Amino acid sequence: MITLDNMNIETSIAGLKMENPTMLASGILGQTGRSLLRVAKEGGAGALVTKSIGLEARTGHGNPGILELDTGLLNAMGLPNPGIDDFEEEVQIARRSNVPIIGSIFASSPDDFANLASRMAGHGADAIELNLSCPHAQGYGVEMGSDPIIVESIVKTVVEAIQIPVFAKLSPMVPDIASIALAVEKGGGHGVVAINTMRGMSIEPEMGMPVLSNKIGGLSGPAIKPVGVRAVYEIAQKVKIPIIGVGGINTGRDAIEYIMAGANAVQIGSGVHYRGIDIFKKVSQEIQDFMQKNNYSQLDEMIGIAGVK
Amino acid sequence: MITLDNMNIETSIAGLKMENPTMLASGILGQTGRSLLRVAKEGGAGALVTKSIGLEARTGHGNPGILELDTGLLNAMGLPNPGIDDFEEEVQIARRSNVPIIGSIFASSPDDFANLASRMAGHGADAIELNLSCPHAQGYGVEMGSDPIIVESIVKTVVEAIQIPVFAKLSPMVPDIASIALAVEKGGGHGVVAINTMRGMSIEPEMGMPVLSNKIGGLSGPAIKPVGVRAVYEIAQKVKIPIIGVGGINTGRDAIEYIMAGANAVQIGSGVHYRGIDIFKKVSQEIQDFMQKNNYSQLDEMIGIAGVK
Amino acid sequence: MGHHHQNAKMHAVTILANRPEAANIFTLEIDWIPRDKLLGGQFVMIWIPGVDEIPMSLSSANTTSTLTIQKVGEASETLGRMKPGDKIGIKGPFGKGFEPTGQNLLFIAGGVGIAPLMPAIVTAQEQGKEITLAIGAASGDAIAFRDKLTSMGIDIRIATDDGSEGHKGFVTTLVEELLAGGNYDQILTCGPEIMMAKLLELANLNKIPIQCSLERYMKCGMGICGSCDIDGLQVCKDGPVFDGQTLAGLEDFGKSKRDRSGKKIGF
Amino acid sequence: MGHHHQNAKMHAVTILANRPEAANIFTLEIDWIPRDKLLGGQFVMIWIPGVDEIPMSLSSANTTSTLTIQKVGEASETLGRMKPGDKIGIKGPFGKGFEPTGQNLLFIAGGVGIAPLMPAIVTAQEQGKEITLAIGAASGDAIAFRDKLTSMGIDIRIATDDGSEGHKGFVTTLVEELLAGGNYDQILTCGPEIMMAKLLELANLNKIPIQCSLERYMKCGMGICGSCDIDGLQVCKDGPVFDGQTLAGLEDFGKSKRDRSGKKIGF
Ligand SMILES: Cc1cc2nc3c(=O)[nH]c(=O)nc-3n(C[C@H](O)[C@H](O)[C@H](O)COP(=O)(O)OP(=O)(O)OC[C@H]3O[C@@H](n4cnc5c(N)ncnc54)[C@H](O)[C@@H]3O)c2cc1C
Ligand SMILES: Cc1cc2nc3c(=O)[nH]c(=O)nc-3n(C[C@H](O)[C@H](O)[C@H](O)COP(=O)(O)OP(=O)(O)OC[C@H]3O[C@@H](n4cnc5c(N)ncnc54)[C@H](O)[C@@H]3O)c2cc1C
Ligand SMILES: Cc1cc2nc3c(=O)[nH]c(=O)nc-3n(C[C@H](O)[C@H](O)[C@H](O)COP(=O)(O)O)c2cc1C
Ligand SMILES: Cc1cc2nc3c(=O)[nH]c(=O)nc-3n(C[C@H](O)[C@H](O)[C@H](O)COP(=O)(O)O)c2cc1C
Ligand code: FES
Ligand code: FES
Repeated sequence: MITLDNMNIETSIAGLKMENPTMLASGILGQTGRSLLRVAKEGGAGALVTKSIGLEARTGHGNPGILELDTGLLNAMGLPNPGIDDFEEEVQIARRSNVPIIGSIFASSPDDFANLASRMAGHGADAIELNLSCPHAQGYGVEMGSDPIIVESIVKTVVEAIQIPVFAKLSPMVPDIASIALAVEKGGGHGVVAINTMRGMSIEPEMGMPVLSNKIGGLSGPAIKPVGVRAVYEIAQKVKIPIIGVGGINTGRDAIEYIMAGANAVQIGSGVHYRGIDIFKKVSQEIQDFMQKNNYSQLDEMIGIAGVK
Repeated sequence: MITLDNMNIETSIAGLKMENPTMLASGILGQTGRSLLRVAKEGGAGALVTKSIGLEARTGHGNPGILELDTGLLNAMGLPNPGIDDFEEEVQIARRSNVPIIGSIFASSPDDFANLASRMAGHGADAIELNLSCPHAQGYGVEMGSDPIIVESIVKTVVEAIQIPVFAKLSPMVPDIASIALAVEKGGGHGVVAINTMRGMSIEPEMGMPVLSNKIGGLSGPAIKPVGVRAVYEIAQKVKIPIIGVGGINTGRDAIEYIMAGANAVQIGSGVHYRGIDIFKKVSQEIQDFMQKNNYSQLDEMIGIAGVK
Repeated sequence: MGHHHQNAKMHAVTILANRPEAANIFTLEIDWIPRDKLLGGQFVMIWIPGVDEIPMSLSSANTTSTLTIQKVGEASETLGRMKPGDKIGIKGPFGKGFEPTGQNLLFIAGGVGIAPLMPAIVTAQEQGKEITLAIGAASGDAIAFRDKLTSMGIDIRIATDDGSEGHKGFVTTLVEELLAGGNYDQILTCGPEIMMAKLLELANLNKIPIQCSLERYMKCGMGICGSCDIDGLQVCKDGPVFDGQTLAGLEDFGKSKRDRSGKKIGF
Repeated sequence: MGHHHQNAKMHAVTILANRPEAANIFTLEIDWIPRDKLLGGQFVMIWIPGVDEIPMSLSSANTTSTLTIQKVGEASETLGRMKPGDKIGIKGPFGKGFEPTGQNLLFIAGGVGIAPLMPAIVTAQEQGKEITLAIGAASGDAIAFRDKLTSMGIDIRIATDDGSEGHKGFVTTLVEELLAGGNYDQILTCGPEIMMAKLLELANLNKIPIQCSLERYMKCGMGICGSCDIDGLQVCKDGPVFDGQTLAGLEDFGKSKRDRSGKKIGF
């Protein structure tokens, strides 16, 4: 935990209190308890989302699993994870950070989601993030997350199974993301996370083949920011539950775009590559600097204002 | 028409012969016959796609209608166009270029599409591009273009109404673009164009509001290249009709990524901003340079090779 | 990319001052300067949040920049009400500006067309050139930059529609007199296109090179939307300043333009 | 962005030569050099199209670069069959390298662990430092860079598992002798983690600063996937070279690592 003076940038999502609105996004340094702890202590994140965890251990796709492009990162890690059983120790260590721990999970049926969620809650997570949007793991991602009926049923089943807040993370690869967010709200979900990566590919001309071993990966980083901001804006017009904005956030201004579009908090993933592990501190400071210069004293004053003007 | 020596980069799409694989994308300098002519003569484009034309004149959305972002352009022009009647003169002038003229059209029903298509054919267009994917004009875009049944019926109606080839331009904002391409093929379409822009937004923090007057616009340029390459790759695995790749092409290498993914030709839009009107010549030259260095002598040898390896 | 393009990113800038310039014309001073040295005629797109975005020439650029604006409609009137501290968006600068060549220069301004000429006049004077300026305006009180021009010692000839000052009638008549008497190396002009079309004729008749700054309806300002098309050239990118030779080859110059839908309409 | 990050873009590079280096070890020369001066220990991710992508130290970087590789599995064996003109992909360089300090340096290599030590040895010699190198290998013919090291006049001490050359047994025994006799300012080592854990003990006992280059399973090489985690540090970014002080505080060092799923497993 870090203390930031001057402006008040505290926020809260479904009862989770955050000292600043920046969270670690799922899949970045979120596989071990100690790296999560470090992102909070040394990095300054206001909350931590774990790597997406499944029922069994998975090694993920082979290498190359990620590369940097001119406008972002492209990855197809393939949801590697040690399985929910082995993850208890990691959650326990992460809890020492004293910031909210959000356990991300993936599964291929509502019951598996519910099962994972209750075990994640049992491990000590403060909230659950449902990954309904992995763009490159067959059977676990966009197929489910683009159908409002399936989304509502997954959310409902999980919400009924546990006592902690449930967030659903959505894919932008749909014609109307707000209608999926509405399904989350109808299912009793406590928040929406938007957006996950976009399906993309990079071909190396000299080799005449795709670089990623999985061929197709998920595009993150600066390239997807305008899509994420738009998604949050559209969702904010349609639902009342809190929104967590994610996609291409590198600076305080990027975070503010999301906040003004309607996000109560933001997540940062690829930015850890671009600006280092302390990007959470840097972005928090830049948000405060902006607020000071533009006469805002509370983060709340900025949330969603681009949607009402 | 320009002549390029060394490597053979001729290509053809549904019988349209092109001296090089670069086409002007719809909506860029495609509103007047003389600017189209100039893009061919001075710019070196191998084919020209007109601005999307509708039944009636439209002024489009108000300003700001476009801005540059760090990773691409964001526009919401709102399909301004003089209407199909006034467009005959422009097509006639564009024909003087001696490169194929592809008339882009938009409408909100299969019959209107067919009506527009036959008039565009009557004006002298060599082929028709159906814009099924405008991300920011209510009623004319993604709503239709994301439903395979509607897509098939539009394509079929148009194909039956005219004698010239029909291409359908698709949106990437769908969970499975290849299934939409399949609908185009089933409807008898002669080619698929992928991709149109992605719905995005840019908020100016100092103003606390979206910049575009329409708030939401279409993201183009470098940001969307990985998404476009992936879309072409997925479509190439699923359909046999030719594919025209578009999205973020600035260099010969960008074009080659699309070609290796399965594109028979490419379109360039935003690149006109980044590299000038002669980007078509530059990209053609860069493709030739690459072919020479990597021992390709025909463009055909590269088409789709990333999908078979 | 290796190619130097005029970028079209939006920047929020603060208004430092709003000064009356002449009847119905005001000058906004803004906390922003272009990256490279400004040529008169180069312009920016000004976003007035919630209202519109319009093209506007830079009438000066030193440590701050100025826009000199005539009130004609909603956007320009809203700008006229702006106060120091207010914010507008700016994209640019865009386009090709005036390039004064030769020693003896004749500048001709129609109304607020003086704005894009100002940077060129100031530069030309710094370079020790001889400057004559003919201004056509509705009336004497509508002449912008009068104090500045006077203090610079510029030779100003005036024509007004109402005869309240100088020659009563068209500035082109005044120019015919000047051309008969003087020996000019170049004409540089901005004003109504009908006026400039007449000036092109006069320049050709007198074999004097001419540069004209044109206006067309602009949506992108960056040369891609085609809205400002004139015979396949984009006024925003290939212009707004064109030389006489180019203009002489254009069918549309002085005759027709495009409306917001791209339809051709007469002047 | 203002922040200098090690970029992770993929570049296709051509193999210039493939030379045998020692038993089962070969050196690839590639047509590529890192942007900044190389520190031994810094590494690249090598993409073998259709096979795998693996981390590999740069064993030199001047006008070309070299990789010195032991054949252990599919990727390294495929690389071993590569010929001049073949292409591989490269990302990097990544990570923090060795920083030799003091005058009298003891380098300790376990097997192919000599590769990342080479650039540090070359630099240290250029700076006129005293260098002792202890190498542990399976047998005498498995010692890489022997000719180069001999021609440099480096004092080499050898331990082999099979006793075919030098001391028969662990290199650590050899090191104990060296430490008893010599007066070293710093130890720099790369080899099996068990060996390095033992060396850390010896260094602490003798109050000599030590730097060790670690290995973990790497997926991204750029510090974001967490696959190479050791106690919350990322070997690819915070390492692979760590100093003794850091290592002394780590629970996992010499004891456990993570498999490809992130599960903790013992050494
Ligand atoms: C390159 C260029 C430089 C200019 N420089 C100046 C200047 O220095 N000072 C000045 O007072 N005026 C200048 N103008 C004209 C100025 O852009 C218009 O007066 C302004 O747009 C009017 O907007 P409005 O909302 O006040 O009026 P409206 O009621 O919207 O329109 C009044 C007139 O302005 C024109 N106009 C409106 N929007 C645009 C647009 N986007 N592009 C082009 N014309 C438009 C209309 O076509 C109409 O003829 C310039 C125009 C161009 C093209
Ligand atoms: C920072 C670093 C620098 C290295 N430098 C060198 C060097 O200079 N010379 C050299 O010969 N070897 C080096 N290695 C080890 C080298 O990466 C492995 O030998 C290689 O990956 C084996 O791949 P393979 O397909 O041939 O064998 P496999 O059969 O795939 O595996 C054999 C062993 O290599 C390990 N390995 C495989 N893939 C990876 C991976 N992605 N990351 C880490 N370990 C992996 C496996 O865990 C296993 O223990 C280095 C490793 C690291 C982490
Ligand atoms: C290497 C990597 C791994 C990721 N793994 C996951 C994951 O396991 N679960 C998940 O929901 N999102 C995952 N994501 C997506 C991110 O959480 C985030 O939604 C996306 O990267 C956009 O944010 P960014 O632009 O800040 O990176 C991953 C992203 C990256 C780059
Ligand atoms: C200013 C602008 C206007 C556009 N207008 C149209 C249009 O009228 N019809 C259409 O099908 N696509 C239109 N597009 C989309 C482009 O044709 C193209 O699909 C997209 O920009 C991606 O290509 P790019 O990255 O090369 O620009 C427009 C794009 C831009 C930037
Ligand atoms: S205003 Fe768009 S091309 Fe000139
Ligand atoms: S290999 Fe991904 S963090 Fe080190």
